[in-house]
Amino acid sequence: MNKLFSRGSDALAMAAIDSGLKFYAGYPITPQNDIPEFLSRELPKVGGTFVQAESEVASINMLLGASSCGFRVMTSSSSPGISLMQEGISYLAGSELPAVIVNVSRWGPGLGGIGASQGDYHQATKGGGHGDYFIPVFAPYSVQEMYDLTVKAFDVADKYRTPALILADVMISLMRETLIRRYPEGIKPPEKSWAFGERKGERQKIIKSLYLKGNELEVHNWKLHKKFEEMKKNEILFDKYLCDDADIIIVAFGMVARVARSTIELARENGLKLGLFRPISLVPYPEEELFSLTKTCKNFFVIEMNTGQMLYDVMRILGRNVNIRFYGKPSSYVPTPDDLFNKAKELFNI
Amino acid sequence: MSSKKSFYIDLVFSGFGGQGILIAGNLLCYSALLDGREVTFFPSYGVEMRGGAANCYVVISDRQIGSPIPSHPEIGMIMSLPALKRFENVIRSGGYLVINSDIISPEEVEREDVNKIFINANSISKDVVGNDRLANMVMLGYIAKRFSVVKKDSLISAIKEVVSEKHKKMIPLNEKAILAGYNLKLT
Amino acid sequence: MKAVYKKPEVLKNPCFHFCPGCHHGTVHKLVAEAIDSLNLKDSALAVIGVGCGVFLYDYLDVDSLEAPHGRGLAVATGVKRVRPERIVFTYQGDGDLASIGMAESVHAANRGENVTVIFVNNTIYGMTGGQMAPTTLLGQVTTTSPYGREFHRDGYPIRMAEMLATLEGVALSARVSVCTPKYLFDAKKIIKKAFEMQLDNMGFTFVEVLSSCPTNWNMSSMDALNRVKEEMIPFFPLGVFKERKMPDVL
Amino acid sequence: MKKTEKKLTIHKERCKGCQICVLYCPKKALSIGEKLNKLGYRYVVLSKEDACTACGICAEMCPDVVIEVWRDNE
Repeated sequence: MNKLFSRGSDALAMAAIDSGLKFYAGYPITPQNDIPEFLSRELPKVGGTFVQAESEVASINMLLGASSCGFRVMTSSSSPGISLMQEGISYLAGSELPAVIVNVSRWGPGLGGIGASQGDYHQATKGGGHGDYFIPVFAPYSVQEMYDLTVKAFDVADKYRTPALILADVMISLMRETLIRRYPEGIKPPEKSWAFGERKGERQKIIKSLYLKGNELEVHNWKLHKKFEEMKKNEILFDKYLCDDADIIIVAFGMVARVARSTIELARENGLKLGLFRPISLVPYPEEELFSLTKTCKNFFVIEMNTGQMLYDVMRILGRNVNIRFYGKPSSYVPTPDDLFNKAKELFNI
Repeated sequence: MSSKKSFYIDLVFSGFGGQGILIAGNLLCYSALLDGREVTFFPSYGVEMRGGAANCYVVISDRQIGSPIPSHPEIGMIMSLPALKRFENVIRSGGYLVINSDIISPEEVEREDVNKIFINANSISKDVVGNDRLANMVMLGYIAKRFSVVKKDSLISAIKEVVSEKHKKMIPLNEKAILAGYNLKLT
Repeated sequence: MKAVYKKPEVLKNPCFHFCPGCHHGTVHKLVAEAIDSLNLKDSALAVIGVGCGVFLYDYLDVDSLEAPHGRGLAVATGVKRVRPERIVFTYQGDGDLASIGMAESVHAANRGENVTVIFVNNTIYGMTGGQMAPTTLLGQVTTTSPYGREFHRDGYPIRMAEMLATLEGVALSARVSVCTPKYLFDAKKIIKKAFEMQLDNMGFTFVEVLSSCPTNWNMSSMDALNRVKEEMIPFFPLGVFKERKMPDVL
Repeated sequence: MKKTEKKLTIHKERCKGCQICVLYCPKKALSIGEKLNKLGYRYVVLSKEDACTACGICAEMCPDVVIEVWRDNE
């Protein structure tokens, strides 16, 4: 076991290398620059290729090219750059090409700010680009998860032939903590018979997303949908912390969930039984797992660093028979454990 | 939840860029890791590249750490006037402000419900290593001892983790400055 | 007492956020002086790109519009086409203008849009922390070219002023520097001329200013000045590469 | 011959100590002082007042508009 004291962004980049990353393309944007900086230094050492593209539009399309040749590919950016990539992400999804896309999200809309934010939840989880598709989305809340979920994202991307997104945030990306660098034994990138290699007299291969004849696009769309249904069965990740006896369950992801852990301890020291439900895969969302909590708890407290995006999903899943309160903080300052505890008391009249 | 009595300490380090604020925070983290503890380090960041404010939070515990940003850290290592203004009211009641008195005069501090410790760190640094640039290490050495944050050996062995290859020859000087702070007796 | 040098009027707030020795402040001053001397305070409209210069509106008392990264000249085109009486200028860095915004920049120039470009070339991405730029010199170490820029992998540095000078739509394309008093006075004249040409509807005017970035070059301000002189100017020669004497005749 | 009246205004609070003015002062009249300003920089001072001719080059070169230069109307 290799125990390190690592920054979140470095953990993610190490995981990419350990997963066999062959091609990275990216463009400078704050606050994700640590990832390309790390990879420009380390990727060539293991025979991979690092390209600083002229824009995010170019980065994502470079991935489209490299992925079509069967290699593991990744790009990273931050919110405005991810917006520019949406065209390419839609094409990757339509062409069924695996790729890992990392969004160390910042605060928008527009140029916004470089502060902490979760304003990209809708964009990340509801497609983002045009067309009828979903891509898997993972939200790490620790440096270890920056590593583990990146490994996971590469595997899921290959397994379902889909782009996969890591929705990270500034806090998790910049903070340092202990990391165990563990690439699980036995995970191997699958053979990609669909990818371009040497042709060797084989049948012509075509990778595309344009389907004009008859109902072939409808068939294609249902095929993509079926993959999504499979992901719902197999790829859901979530975390529960002290939910069993909780009077109020906080629902949060990423950095907010991390802060909420401390809030829960603080609340319990003060006699208030809080718990935490944390979706780790935002797509597919752990709907059943969240809903099952309504058997023992009727109070849910959704906290996000936006004005209420995941809130829509939680309201849809939990329905109207439970008490849902929301606290949103669309600003660059991550709320402290005290802030969340005080909000819980205020919103639930304790 | 019953493990409340276990080890937990949170700190904020703040000053100007160039004073080695982040290096001090990082050094404490590496030392605590050598002691076998859980550690989180969270730096500030912004658009000003040089000068400007620099600060970081460090949390050290025996257990898994929740928020890397504490609501009200117990200890503040304060190296500039803007740093004092920013964090004076963040420190928890009964906590400690460890202040570089070569840069900040004691009357600038307004809080009454915290303990104030003044260290003329630049002067001490100049005395022991010949220049005043290792004031951060003097302050850190003092904090490590005064609050029993990390073991002395860990602190010394961790220096090589945060001093870049280019500045290897600075290691002995850093060690000297840390020990000066570590052995500092304040009246 | 008469002022030998005083703060330009239009420079409302000279407390720049720039690092010590950064030339952005100098370029802001030169733009402000040009606006003052041509009395453009009310007509000037800044289209601001993304980079360290993005806070120009905090310092210059002119109407300002922020463009997405790289899209400055598309945005400026939109403004100028519907408000031709405004004196529209963009303030863009090398990443903004010559990398992500290359298409917009080249096509605005090619259309001969009657706008002025202040292009700050410091061979690096400053605001994001020193990554390789399209203008980064061969061999230059940046955070994304840790082993030095190498042409097989990273391509050559782009000479924008020369490249744009080849386009028919361009009225003025020049490269200046502010690293010595003499160069600074030349730069002052050219920047003023660019605005004058826009006033005369001459077409696209482009001024590339070689600038230092001591922080991301990991240098003192003094060494950075020397680098501009000794490394940048030999690759990016100063001069006027194109100057049209007549408005677009076609 | 009457001595020219001149004045240098140094806005020390926005000086970042980059020394560009010190380098280009033809008379070497400027230097960086010992004291720190609120930004945390050692700022420029007119150390040889008599040498200064109020030529204005320091002010022209300063990236932060720290210096303003005045001379009387002869």
